[in-house]
Amino acid sequence: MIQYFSIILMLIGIFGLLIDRNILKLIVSLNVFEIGLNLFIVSIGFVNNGIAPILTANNSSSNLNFVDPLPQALVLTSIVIGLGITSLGLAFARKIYKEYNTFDLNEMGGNN
Amino acid sequence: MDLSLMAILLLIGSFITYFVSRSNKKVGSYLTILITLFALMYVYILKNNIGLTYELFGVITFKVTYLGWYFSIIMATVYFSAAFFNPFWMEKFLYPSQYNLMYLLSFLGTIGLFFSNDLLTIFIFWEITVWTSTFIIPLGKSRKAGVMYFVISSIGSMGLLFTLMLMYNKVGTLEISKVFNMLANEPKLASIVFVMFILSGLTKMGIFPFHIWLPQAHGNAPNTFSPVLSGGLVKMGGFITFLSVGVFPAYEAFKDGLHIAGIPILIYIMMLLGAVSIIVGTLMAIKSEDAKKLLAYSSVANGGYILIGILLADQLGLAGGMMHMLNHAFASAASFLAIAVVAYKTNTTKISELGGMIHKMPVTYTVFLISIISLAGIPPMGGFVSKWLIIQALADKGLLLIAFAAFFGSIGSFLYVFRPLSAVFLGQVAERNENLTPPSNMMRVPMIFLAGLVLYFGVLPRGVLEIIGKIQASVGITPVELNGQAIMAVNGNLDALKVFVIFGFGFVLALLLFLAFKKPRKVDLMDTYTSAEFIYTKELYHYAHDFYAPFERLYGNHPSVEKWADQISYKVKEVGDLVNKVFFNFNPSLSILWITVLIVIIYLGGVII
Amino acid sequence: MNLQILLIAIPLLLAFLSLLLKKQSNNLLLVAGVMNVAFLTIIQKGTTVIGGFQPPFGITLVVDNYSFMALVVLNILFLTTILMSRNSIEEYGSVLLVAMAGLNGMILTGDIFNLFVFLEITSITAYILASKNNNYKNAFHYLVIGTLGSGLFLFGIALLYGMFGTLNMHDLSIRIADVDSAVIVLPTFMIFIGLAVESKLMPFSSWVKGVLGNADDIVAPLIAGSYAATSLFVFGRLFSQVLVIDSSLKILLLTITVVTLVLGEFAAFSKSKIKEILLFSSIGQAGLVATLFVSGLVLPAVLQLINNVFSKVVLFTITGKIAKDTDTDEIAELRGIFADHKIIGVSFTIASLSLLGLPLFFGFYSKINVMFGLFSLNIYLIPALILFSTIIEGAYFIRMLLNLWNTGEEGEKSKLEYKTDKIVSFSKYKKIGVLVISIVIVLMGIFPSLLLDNLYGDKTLLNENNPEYIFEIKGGM
Amino acid sequence: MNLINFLQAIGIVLFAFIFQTSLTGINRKITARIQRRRGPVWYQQFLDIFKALTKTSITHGWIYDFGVIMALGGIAATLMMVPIAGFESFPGMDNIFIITYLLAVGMLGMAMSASGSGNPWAAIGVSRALTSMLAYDIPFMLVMIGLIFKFDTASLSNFAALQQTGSIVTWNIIKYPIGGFVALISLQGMLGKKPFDNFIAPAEIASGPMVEYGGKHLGMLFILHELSTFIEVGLIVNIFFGGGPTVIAFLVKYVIVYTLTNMVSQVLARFKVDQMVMFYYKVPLALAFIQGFIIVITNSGGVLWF
Repeated sequence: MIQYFSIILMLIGIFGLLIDRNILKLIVSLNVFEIGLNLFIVSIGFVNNGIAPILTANNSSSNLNFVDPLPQALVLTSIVIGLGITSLGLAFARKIYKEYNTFDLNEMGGNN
Repeated sequence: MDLSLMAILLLIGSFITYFVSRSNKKVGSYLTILITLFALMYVYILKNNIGLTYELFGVITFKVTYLGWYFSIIMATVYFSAAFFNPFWMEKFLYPSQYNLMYLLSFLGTIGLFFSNDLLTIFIFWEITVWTSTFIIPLGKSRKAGVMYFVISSIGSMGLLFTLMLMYNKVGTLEISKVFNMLANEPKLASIVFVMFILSGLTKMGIFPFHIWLPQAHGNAPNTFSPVLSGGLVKMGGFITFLSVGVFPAYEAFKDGLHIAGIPILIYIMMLLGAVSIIVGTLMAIKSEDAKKLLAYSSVANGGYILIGILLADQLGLAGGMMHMLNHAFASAASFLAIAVVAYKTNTTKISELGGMIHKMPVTYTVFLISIISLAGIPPMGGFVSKWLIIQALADKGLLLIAFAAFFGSIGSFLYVFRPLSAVFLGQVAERNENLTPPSNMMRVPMIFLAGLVLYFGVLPRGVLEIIGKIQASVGITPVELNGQAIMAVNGNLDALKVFVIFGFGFVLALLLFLAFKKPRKVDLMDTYTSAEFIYTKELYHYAHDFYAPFERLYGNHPSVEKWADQISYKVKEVGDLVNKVFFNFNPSLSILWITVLIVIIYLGGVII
Repeated sequence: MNLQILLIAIPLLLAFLSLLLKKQSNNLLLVAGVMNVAFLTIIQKGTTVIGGFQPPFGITLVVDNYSFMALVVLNILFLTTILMSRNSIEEYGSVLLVAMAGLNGMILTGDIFNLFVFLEITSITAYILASKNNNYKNAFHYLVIGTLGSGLFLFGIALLYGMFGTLNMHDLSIRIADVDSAVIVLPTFMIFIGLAVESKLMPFSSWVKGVLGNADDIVAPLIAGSYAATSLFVFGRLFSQVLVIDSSLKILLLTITVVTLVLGEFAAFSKSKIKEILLFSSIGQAGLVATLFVSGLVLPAVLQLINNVFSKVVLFTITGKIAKDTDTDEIAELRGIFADHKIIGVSFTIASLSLLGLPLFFGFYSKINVMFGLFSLNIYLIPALILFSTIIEGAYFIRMLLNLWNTGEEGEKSKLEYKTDKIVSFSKYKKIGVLVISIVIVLMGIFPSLLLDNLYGDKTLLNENNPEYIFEIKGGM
Repeated sequence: MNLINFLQAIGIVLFAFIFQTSLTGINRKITARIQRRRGPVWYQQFLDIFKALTKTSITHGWIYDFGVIMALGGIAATLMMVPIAGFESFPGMDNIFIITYLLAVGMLGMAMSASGSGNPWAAIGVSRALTSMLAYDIPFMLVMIGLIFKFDTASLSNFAALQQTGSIVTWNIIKYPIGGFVALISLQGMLGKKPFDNFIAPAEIASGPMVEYGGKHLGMLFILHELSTFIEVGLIVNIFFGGGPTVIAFLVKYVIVYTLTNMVSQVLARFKVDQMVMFYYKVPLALAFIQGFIIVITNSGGVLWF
């Protein structure tokens, strides 16, 4: 279920990228896409009735029903990267606005 | 004598020439003469090494054969003769040292090509020759010509490479003598290989529809390089063509297929292309306003003869084709050199801007006369002997369409031959050319040398036909039959020496008659019958422009391959622009759309499958 | 020896250092470049395990024949590029250091998620580089598409992980070999998209025009050289060994790559600016290399890739400088520009001719290998298309070369007085750099065995390629 | 080849000259009668030639002289190879292609000389003459290809001998009427008779190539013209009319063919040069192809395609 939801989120992001001409909205769309993606990755590691994969005094056997810890680790990395990209994109957006006084790609005029 | 050594020496020699030219271009250009002379002698001595093989860098293999020797001698002679003109053009070139380097490298490429023992070696040297000569052509008047030359040569290279790879994949060897053997029993594969392989020959020889590069490249190349292009590099195509019927078992492979007048349909089509080249070349040469373009188109027409002769692959036709190659090489080199002399002195090659050059340079005129009537195949020149052989072969086979083209080209050549003869060399001298100095002896030497050869082979063709006979024997074709100087053909004999003697006899008779009567009075060229008009402007009185106007009108609206080629190039550009618009939009969402579309395709594909 | 990690660690370390020592950042960059090349001479093949988890669980760095070759190519390219264009680095030294770390990491890593991380690091540096000289709009374009691409790449990784439960490439390849390849169609394609964006395959490469078309003499050779080489090497790693597919997807991928090849050449033909010609040619070449990788012809692909990137570095460095100094890269305005710059011109010519695969140059060797490889697969359409595109390629390259060397309009003799009045000055670093590369191209063209013998032992021209020989990723298992 | 051959050759040339010049004279008279004039005496042509030869001439440079000598020499040499009633001064040299190509040497010499005079009329005339040659020669040559293919020989005397085996039915003109017809039309062009005389066209381009000539040059060109006429008519007689078992038979056929050509010429008007090319490429060329294909196909047993 959560997987479908995350894929829908990704599609919304792509849809936004497709139809939007506004730079800021494009960045938001990218973020939506990434969130969907991250949710999807997390959902891979999901195990029904799983428990946190931490060896404690109570759960000392490795045969227990742990959720997969790796996707969570991956998502952490991914989120960080997403943050970096978003900030870079925003920096570009600012520079572009300085140059063109608009956020709309159509109004900047392509040179082809 | 080691062939690999010679290749290395030539390579080193060309780079030495380059560095010498950097400091002193004159000395460098003299080096090109010396090096080509050295190579000519070296190749000549190689005749004793027939059958030996050599290796270079582990990849390149050479074998000395009569075929390679014959072609190399032609090529070396042409390069050597044209090299005499290099010193005069050093001042005119933007990059003289580059010219010298490329001149020698392309020479190396051709020699290597002719002695190749395997297809890869052929390809390597083919490409070397192509790109080196590509850099010489734009030093002249046109960059587009260089591009066109390269592109059309690339089409040939493509065919060559395709053949090479295909055959290696099938046979596992690249040695020329072995690689095609299996094709005799596989007509389907053979037809693909035949077409792809001969494609390279057609492009290089300037056979229709690939003839468009010749007028462009020959016409616009530096005057010193046009002789090499027309007399030399075009003959590489002849070499490939020979391989494609001599070594390639074409007749055997297609023996069960459709035949026309005893010729397999595929070979017949190639011959028809040759026939079309003759006609197109002739008609366009008649129309040309530029002497070099005219000669270039005549090369197209003569290429057609060579192609037809070689493709006949029999006793007479092959001998005729092979000999025509030699005759055309020397004659066209000599005539291009003669035009080069004119251009050197007058700075133009436009026929209508010239006239009366015979009064300024009689030797050049004589050379031009000899070479160009050899191009037209008029006795007693070499071109006559070879054309006679080809026409005999055609008559023997009853190939009417091809024969029509051959005759059309023959008679048509009288037209275009006469045009520069009359308009460039005869008639009144234009005012601006009044004070021309005679050309230097250094220029006369190679021209006289080449014209002498043309005449020599027209009178005493036995020597060259013996070599051709050996080439024929080496590929299992009955050698051309000789009896003294006479060539014994099926339908009759040709004794070129006798023809020459009888002609000489007639000439002496006429001369005696001429001398027997009163000595004529010398009058000026402006002092002629003018229907009682007074004329003072020499240029206006010189009939040079639109020489065959009534005839040209008949085919004025002909379809042209040039336009067609331009259209192709335009179409490619259009596709490129479309790609640019569709895939390289500045708006990122278009790309995203494509990505989405592809994902959907994949997804649907996954669902359906 | 844990030298492998140093290839990544040192640039990264110096990158942090360079933030502190702003003024020294360019020197630090050179130090890192030289050190990386120096390491390569003593590096040993093998696997390094990072973080103590044993493979296939932990991250591994792998140096086998393939990645060693890639590292050699990458680091030499990178070093020569920054040496030749050191005056244009400006304040981008730190970025380049990070880029160096990321690129080395992409090649070294044996872990597919780690690959994603390095890919992102490199991409970010690429975006920043692309924005150099106020080229923000195009950089943003690149950013959007690049991010989406790498997002899809990550999506593919996640799917693979969900299916096979492993991220180690070698482990993954073993497991994939056991299943029907139809199962992995979707993840494979996602990963393909991710890499295609970086490797400039059509239709994922719309960013290239804006970025390379306005890049200067450091950005252009880096993106067309080092970045392209790395992403294609990674592409080869994944698609010829890990995600070996043999289904209708392969046909689709081949279609995409071949279409890229042909249409790239068409587009290049239609252009009249040097940079645009070169960038479209890069796209076409990327298509060719990707085609070979997908077909499983690794050695030819690697040779072609090497030929392409080295030539492109020379071409883009020169063009970048010309465009920077003259404010134009329109061929018609630059007629005869090489008349004053013979060394530059000769190098430019050699690089172009090598790209065309003409003999005496390394490109000939790679072209022959490509053809032998393709024909040995008994397919004829693709080689025919490649040959066809070679003709178009020849047309525009020769047109460009002849016009840059010779002066005068059509119909005029090529003379000095018609020369362009645009003035360019090349630093001696550039002259030496491009000359050395072009001499190497010629030497390798005449003696191709030099390169391969030293890297792989004896390997003669006509030996059919042998993937196992190159690939030994064992991922430490 | 020994001295006898050369002496015979001179004899042939002299004979041909005298015979054809007389015939020209007679034909001038015939022409006059057609035009309802009295006409000159039959030896008028001789008088014209000798008068021209003895007058003082002008020259426009060495090529002007050389061209004339080359032209006359070439034509004379060609004539020496034409067999007359089986008689050849140089045996084995009567190959049709050698003769037709050697004929071109003479033509080229004359063209060069004319152009060398520097008179544009001459150049125009030469341009027309060469264009006409492109028109009339090709149908003729094509017919020849067919015949050579059929008889496996290109020798004129062999052609003649092959037709002398039986009655008139073995003549090629009877056996191959289409080809014969084409050859006769071509002959009309070769001889420069109306309607194909645009390259001389006296009233139009002042006699074209001949415009500058006078004195001995003109005389030599007259001789040249007679000799080349003999060659061309001789070709047709040898190939299509069975040559001649005897000299008399040969000459009778010759006179008939030549006179017929001349008479035809007198009732026709002149074609423009492009009209002439179009005409030859429409009718005679098509006929020549038809004739050729008939010969080739019948000779290969009806199997051209297999």
